[in-house]
Amino acid sequence: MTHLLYGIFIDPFVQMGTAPDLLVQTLWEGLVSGVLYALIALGFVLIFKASGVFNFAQGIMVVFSALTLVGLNENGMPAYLALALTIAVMLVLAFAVERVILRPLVNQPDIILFMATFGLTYFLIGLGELIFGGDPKVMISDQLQLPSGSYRIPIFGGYLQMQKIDVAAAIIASLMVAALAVLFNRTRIGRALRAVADSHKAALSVGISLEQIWVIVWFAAGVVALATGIMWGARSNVSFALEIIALKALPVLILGGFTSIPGAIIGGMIIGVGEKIGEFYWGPLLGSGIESWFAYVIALVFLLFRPQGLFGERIIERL
Amino acid sequence: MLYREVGQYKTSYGADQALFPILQDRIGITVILLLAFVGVPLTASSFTLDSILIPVLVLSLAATGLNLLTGFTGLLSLGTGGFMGVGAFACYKLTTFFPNVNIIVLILCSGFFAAAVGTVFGLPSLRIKGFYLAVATLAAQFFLSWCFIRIPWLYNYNVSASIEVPTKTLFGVPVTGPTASPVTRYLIVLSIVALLTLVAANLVRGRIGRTWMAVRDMDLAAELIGIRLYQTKLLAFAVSSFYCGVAGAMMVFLWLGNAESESFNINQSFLILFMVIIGGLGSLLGSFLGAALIWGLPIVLRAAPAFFGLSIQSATAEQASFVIVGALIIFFLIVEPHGLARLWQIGKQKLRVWPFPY
Amino acid sequence: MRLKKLVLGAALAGSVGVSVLASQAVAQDTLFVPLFTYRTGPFANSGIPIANGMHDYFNMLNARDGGIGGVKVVVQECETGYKNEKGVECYDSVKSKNPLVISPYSTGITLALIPKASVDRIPILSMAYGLSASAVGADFPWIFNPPATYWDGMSIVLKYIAGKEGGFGSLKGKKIGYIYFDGGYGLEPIPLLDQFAKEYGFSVTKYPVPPAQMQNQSGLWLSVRRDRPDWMVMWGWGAMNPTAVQEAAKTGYPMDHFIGVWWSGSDDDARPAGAGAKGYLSLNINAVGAGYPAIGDIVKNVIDKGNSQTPKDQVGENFYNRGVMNSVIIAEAIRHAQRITGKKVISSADMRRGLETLSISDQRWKQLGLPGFAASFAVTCQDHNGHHAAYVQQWDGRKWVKISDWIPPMKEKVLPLLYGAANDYVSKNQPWPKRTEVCDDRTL
Amino acid sequence: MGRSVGGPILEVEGISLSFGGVVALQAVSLDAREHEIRAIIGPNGAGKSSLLNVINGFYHPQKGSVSFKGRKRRRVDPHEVAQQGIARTFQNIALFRGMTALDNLMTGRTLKMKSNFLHQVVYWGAARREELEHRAKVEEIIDFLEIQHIRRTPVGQLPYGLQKRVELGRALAAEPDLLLLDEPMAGMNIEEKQDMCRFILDVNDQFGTTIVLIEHDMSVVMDLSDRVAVLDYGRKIADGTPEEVRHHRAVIDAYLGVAH
Repeated sequence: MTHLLYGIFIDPFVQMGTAPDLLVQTLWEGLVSGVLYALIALGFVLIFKASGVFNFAQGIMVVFSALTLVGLNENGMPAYLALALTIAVMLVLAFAVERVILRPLVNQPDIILFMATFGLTYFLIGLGELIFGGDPKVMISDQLQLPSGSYRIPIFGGYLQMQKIDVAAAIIASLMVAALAVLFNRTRIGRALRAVADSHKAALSVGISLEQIWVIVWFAAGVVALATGIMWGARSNVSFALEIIALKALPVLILGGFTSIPGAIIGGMIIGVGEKIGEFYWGPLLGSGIESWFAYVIALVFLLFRPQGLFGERIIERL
Repeated sequence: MLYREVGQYKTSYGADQALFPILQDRIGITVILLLAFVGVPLTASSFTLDSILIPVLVLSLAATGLNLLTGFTGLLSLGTGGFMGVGAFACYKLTTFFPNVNIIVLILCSGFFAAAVGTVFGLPSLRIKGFYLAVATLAAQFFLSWCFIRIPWLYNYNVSASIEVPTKTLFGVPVTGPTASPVTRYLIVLSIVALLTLVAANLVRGRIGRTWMAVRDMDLAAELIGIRLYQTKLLAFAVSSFYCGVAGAMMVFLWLGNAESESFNINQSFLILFMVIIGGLGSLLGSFLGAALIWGLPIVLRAAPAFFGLSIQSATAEQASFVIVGALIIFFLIVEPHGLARLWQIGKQKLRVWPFPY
Repeated sequence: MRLKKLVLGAALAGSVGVSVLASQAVAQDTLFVPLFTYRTGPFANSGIPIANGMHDYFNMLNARDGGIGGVKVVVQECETGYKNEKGVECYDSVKSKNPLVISPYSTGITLALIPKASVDRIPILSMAYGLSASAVGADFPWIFNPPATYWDGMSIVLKYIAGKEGGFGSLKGKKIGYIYFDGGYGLEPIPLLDQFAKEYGFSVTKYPVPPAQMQNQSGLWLSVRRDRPDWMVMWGWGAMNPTAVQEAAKTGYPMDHFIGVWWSGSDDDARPAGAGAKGYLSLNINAVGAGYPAIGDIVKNVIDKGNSQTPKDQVGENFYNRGVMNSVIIAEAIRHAQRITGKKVISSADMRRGLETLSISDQRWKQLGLPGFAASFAVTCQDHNGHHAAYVQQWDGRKWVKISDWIPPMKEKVLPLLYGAANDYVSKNQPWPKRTEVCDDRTL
Repeated sequence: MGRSVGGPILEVEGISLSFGGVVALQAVSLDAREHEIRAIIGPNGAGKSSLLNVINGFYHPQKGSVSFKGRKRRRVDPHEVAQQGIARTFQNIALFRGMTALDNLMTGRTLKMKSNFLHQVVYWGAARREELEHRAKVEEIIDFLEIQHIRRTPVGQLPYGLQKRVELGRALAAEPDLLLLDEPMAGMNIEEKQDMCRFILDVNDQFGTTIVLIEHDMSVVMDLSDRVAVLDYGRKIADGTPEEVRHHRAVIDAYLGVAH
C-alpha cells in the first residue's frame, strides 16, 4: 500500500527532480505529438465551425492525402508536382463531399451528417487501398527537403534530443494556425465563415453561398490533413494504422471545444504532454500502455468541471 | 388491398395498445417466428447459420441495446464494444466460478455486470450532452479494452491472454464449445434475442419508454413534467449496457467460441452504431434490419464475384466492399435519413393502398 | 419515391444473394488449399509479402509440375484483415469444401480455430506462431506449428545475447527490455523470459504496445532511454515493427543490441528507418534472397507470366520467402500423405497423417531447389513442432545479412513449460477430445 | 362565474433573480387564490416568463421565497414542484416532437404511474392495468380538447394551434392544482384564440384548477382573469382587478413607454 502511494505521489516527482533532462525530453515529445493531435483536431474544428458537421473522416483524410502524395511520387512524379497534385485532389474531394454528401443532407440532424462522414471514411479506406495497396509507404521526406537527423542539446547534465522533423512539424503547425487565424479574422471569406458558424440563415441573408463556404472549409481541412499526414508519415510511415491515432483528436476537441481554433492547439498540447507525462511517470505503476486511454480520461475529468471545453461558448439553457 | 386495417375495430384500449394492433402484422410476425424457429433449422447450411444468422442475431441484440440508449433516449455512445466485452469476460468468469450453473442463466447474468459498468460510465451524461458525451464514452471504450488485456485475472491467466469457451451441455446436448452444433447455438441465440426484444418492446411502449423519449425530445420540459433526468438517463445506460453485455457474452460463447481484448475494440462500437443509424434510430425493427444489412452486405459482396463466375482477388473484393459499403451508407442516409425502418413503413403504406397509387 | 423503391429492391436482392452463398463447391479431383491472408488493414505490411510467397509457390507447382503428384492444387485466398471474426468466417466458408489444411496467419485466429478444427478434423498449420502448447501431439493431434515455438525463439534470443555477453553467467545484473505487441502473440513468451530472468539473475522491463498505439511509441521509447536496458527484445507485428525500429534509431539506442523475433524481421520493418536501422537484428527461420532454383522457377513460370501480384523486386525478401516456406511445408506434407495413403486426391484426415510424418532433410531441401533455405526439420506424432534452430540476421541498411549459425533452442527449458501449458489448456477446456488418431510408422 | 374563489394557494414573496449582472426580477411578490384565474402582463422582457420559471423551480432566485399550498420553499427541483401539483405550458412550445399526441399526454401522467420496472418488463398485471386506466383518463382529456383525430400523429407534424392544444392537454393530464400558462394564445388566429379561451375557462370551471397565465392580448386578459398583475423591468408596478389595472397610471406609462 505505502509502496503504491509512494509510487503515485512521491517517486515520479523524485524522478523529475533527479533526471530533469528526461522531464524536458518528455515535455518536448508531448508537445510534438500534441502538435500533431492539434493539427488533426484543427481539421475537425474548421468543418464543425462552418458546417456543424462532426467530420469523422478527418482521420482517414490524413492517411488518404499522405498515401496520394507518396503514391503519385512512386509512380515517377517529382515530389513537388505530386504535392501540388495531391492538394488538387483534396480540392476535388472537397467539391465531391459538398456536392454528394452535404448538399443532399443539408438541414438533417447532426448525427445523420456524422454518420455520413462515417460512410465517407469507409469509402476512402477502400478507395485508398484499391488504388495504392494496403502496404505501408515510406514518406518521401528527402524529396520534399524535410530535415532529417536531430539536434542534441546538452541540459541539466543530460541532453535534449530534438528531431529536426519534429521541429519542422511544430513550425509548420504554427504557420498553418497563423494562416487560418488570418483567413478567419481578416478576410471576407473569414467573416462569411463566422457568419455561417453563427447561423446559416444569417449567412444566407448576407448573401453568402453556403456551398462555397463548405467547399472552402473542407478544402482547408484537407490541406491540414495533408500536412498532418506528411509529418506523421515522416515520423513512422504512412499506413492505415494512422487512422486509429486520429481518434486522439477527439479528447483534444473536448478540451478545446469544438469551435475554437486556439482551443484545438492548446487542447492538443495539454493532451499530448499530459499523456506522455502520465505514461512516462505513472504508466509503469499500472503495467504501462495507459497511453491508449489516459488522454480520454483527462478529457472526461475535465468535462465534468467545464462541460463546454476551454474556449467553447458557454451553454445557457432557457425555455 | 391485402394489407389494411379497415374493418378491424378496437373495442378496448387493451386491444388498441397491443404490440401488433393490425391482424396482418400479427399473422406476419407469427409466420416469421415459425420460419425462424422451425424452417431455418431444418434447411439452413452450417455456413448460413454460423456466419450469417447467428452473427446477425447477436449484433442485432447489441444494436437494440445501443438503440435504447441513442435512439430512444438520445444519448450517443461509442462505448458499445467495451460494454459487450464486459459481458463476455463476466460470463467467462462466471463459468469458472459456477461451472455447474446453466450456461444460459450465466449469459443472462453477465448482462448485469455490463449494466453496472455502463451505469458508472453513464454518470458523465448527467453533465454533458451530444458529441461531448460520445467522446466521453470513448474513454470507457479504451479503458475497458485496456483492462481486458492488462488484468490477467479476467482471462484466468491464460498465456494466450484470450478466453476459450468451455463445452457446456444442456440436457446432455452440448450448447457451447466446438462440439455444439450450429443449429443448437442458433436456436438458443434466437430464443434469447426474441425474449429480450419482447422485453425491449414492452419497455419502450410503457411509462419508461415514454420518459426516455421525453428526455430525448426535450429534456428540460421532461424535467418540468416531473421526470427525474438523472434516474432516467442512468436507467437507459443500465438497460442498454445490459443488452450489449448479453450480446457480447453470446458473441463469445455461442458464436466465435474464443475472444481476446481486440474482439471488443473501437471498431466494434462503430459497427454497432452504423447498424442502429442505418436501421433507424428509435426503432427496434431497425436494429435488426441495420444489423442484417451491415453484416450481410460485405458477405454478399465477397460472394458476388464468384457467384457471377468472375475471379477477383479476395483482397480486392474486400477493398471494393469497403468502398461500396461506404457509398451505400451515404446513399441510404440521403434517401431515407430515418433508416430502413422508415422504408419499411413506407413499403407498408404502399401495400395498404395497393393496387392504387394513392 | 423512385429512389426508395430502388432501395427496397436492393435490400431484397441482397437477402437473396446471401442465400446462394456457400454454394461455390470445389472440383473433386483437386487439392484444395485455402490461404487466410490479409492484404488490407494495419497489418497488411506484414501480410502482403507472406500471402504473395504462399500463393506464388503453389502457382509455380501447378505451372511447372502440373500440381502435386499430378493433381492440381486449388488455392483460394480468404481476406481476414487480421480480424478474428473474419478469420472464423473464412474458416466456416471453407470447412465444407474439404480443405486439406488451414494456415490462419494470425495467432488470434489460430486460437479461435484450434478447438473447432480439432472437432471438424481439419489440420491447422500455424508455422512458428499460434499456441506454443499446441506442439504437444498427444493433446493437439490436428494442430501443427513447426519449425519452432515462440518459447524456442525466446530461448534462442537469450542464447544469442548470452553468447555476446560471454555466457549465461555474465547475464547477471544485466537489464533486458521486452517490447511486445499487447496481445496473445506478445504475451506468450513472457513466462519463459521471466523464468530465465530468475535463473540467470538478469532483470526484465516490459514495454507493451497497445494495438491503437502501434504508430505512437515515442513515449515508450522515452522510458527505454530512462531505463537504459542492455538489450531490447521485440515481439512485434504489423505497423508496430517499422515504428519501433525508427523510434529506436531516434532515441539513439544501439541497434546491434535490439533484436526482434522472426516476425519482426521483414524488409519493410527495417527499411523505413533508412540508415538509422543499420545494425538492427532479428531471428529468422528461412533464408533470404532470390538466388534459389525454385524461386527462379517462380519468377519464370508465374511472375514473368503475369500470374502474380508480386512486384519482381520483392521476390526473395524475407517475408516472401517465409510464405514460400509455408507452402513448401504444405506441399511436402501432401506428398507424404499421397505416399502413405497411396491416393492421389487426399482428404484432410490423410493430410494430417502427412503432416505428422513430415520431415525435410537438407538433402530434400536441395532436391526442392532450395538448398540451405531452412534448417532440416521433422515433426513427429508426439512433437508437432520439432523445436528447430533459427539464425540471427542483421540489417545492413539495404538488406538482411545472416550473421550467426543456426542456433538450436534450449529444448530442456522449453519442453517443461510446453507440457505444463498444454495440460493447463486441456484442463481449462474440459471435456477436451482425447486423441484417437493412431501414429503412422515413419519408415513408410 | 359559478365558482367560489378560495384562499391563497400560491404566494410569491420578494423574489429577486439575476443572471450575472442582468436583473430579471426585483422583489416581486404576488399571490394566486384557489380556483381563480390570475394574469400576469407586461411589456417584453418584463420578467414574466422568468417569474413562471421561478415558480416551477427551473430558476433558483437569489432572494425571496415561494409557498404553495402553505408549504414554503426556497430552492427546489422542477420535478418536486411537479409532484406538488403545478403544471405548465411554454411560450415557445416544448412538446416531445418525436412522440404522438397520445404519448405526449400519457407522459404528462408519468408522476401518477407507480408500477415498477419488472412489471414494465413483462407488460402484464399491474403495468398493463395501469396503462389502461391512465389511457382512459387521457382519452377523457383528448375528448375534452377535441383532438381525437390527431391521437396517433407525431406532434412535430401538427399545426401550431393544435400543438398548443396538445401542450395544454399534456399539462392537464397531470391533473394539476395550479396551471401555469405562458402565452397560451401567442400567434393564434381569432377562432383558435376563442377555442383556447373556452378551454381555459372550462378547465378552471370543471376541474377547479387555479390558473396563472401570461398573455399579451389585453382583451383576452381582461375577459378571462379575476386579477391582473403587471410587471415592468422586473418590478411589479400594479396588481388588482382588470378594472383597477386598466386605469392604473404606471401601467399606461409602461405600455405607452413613458420614460421613468
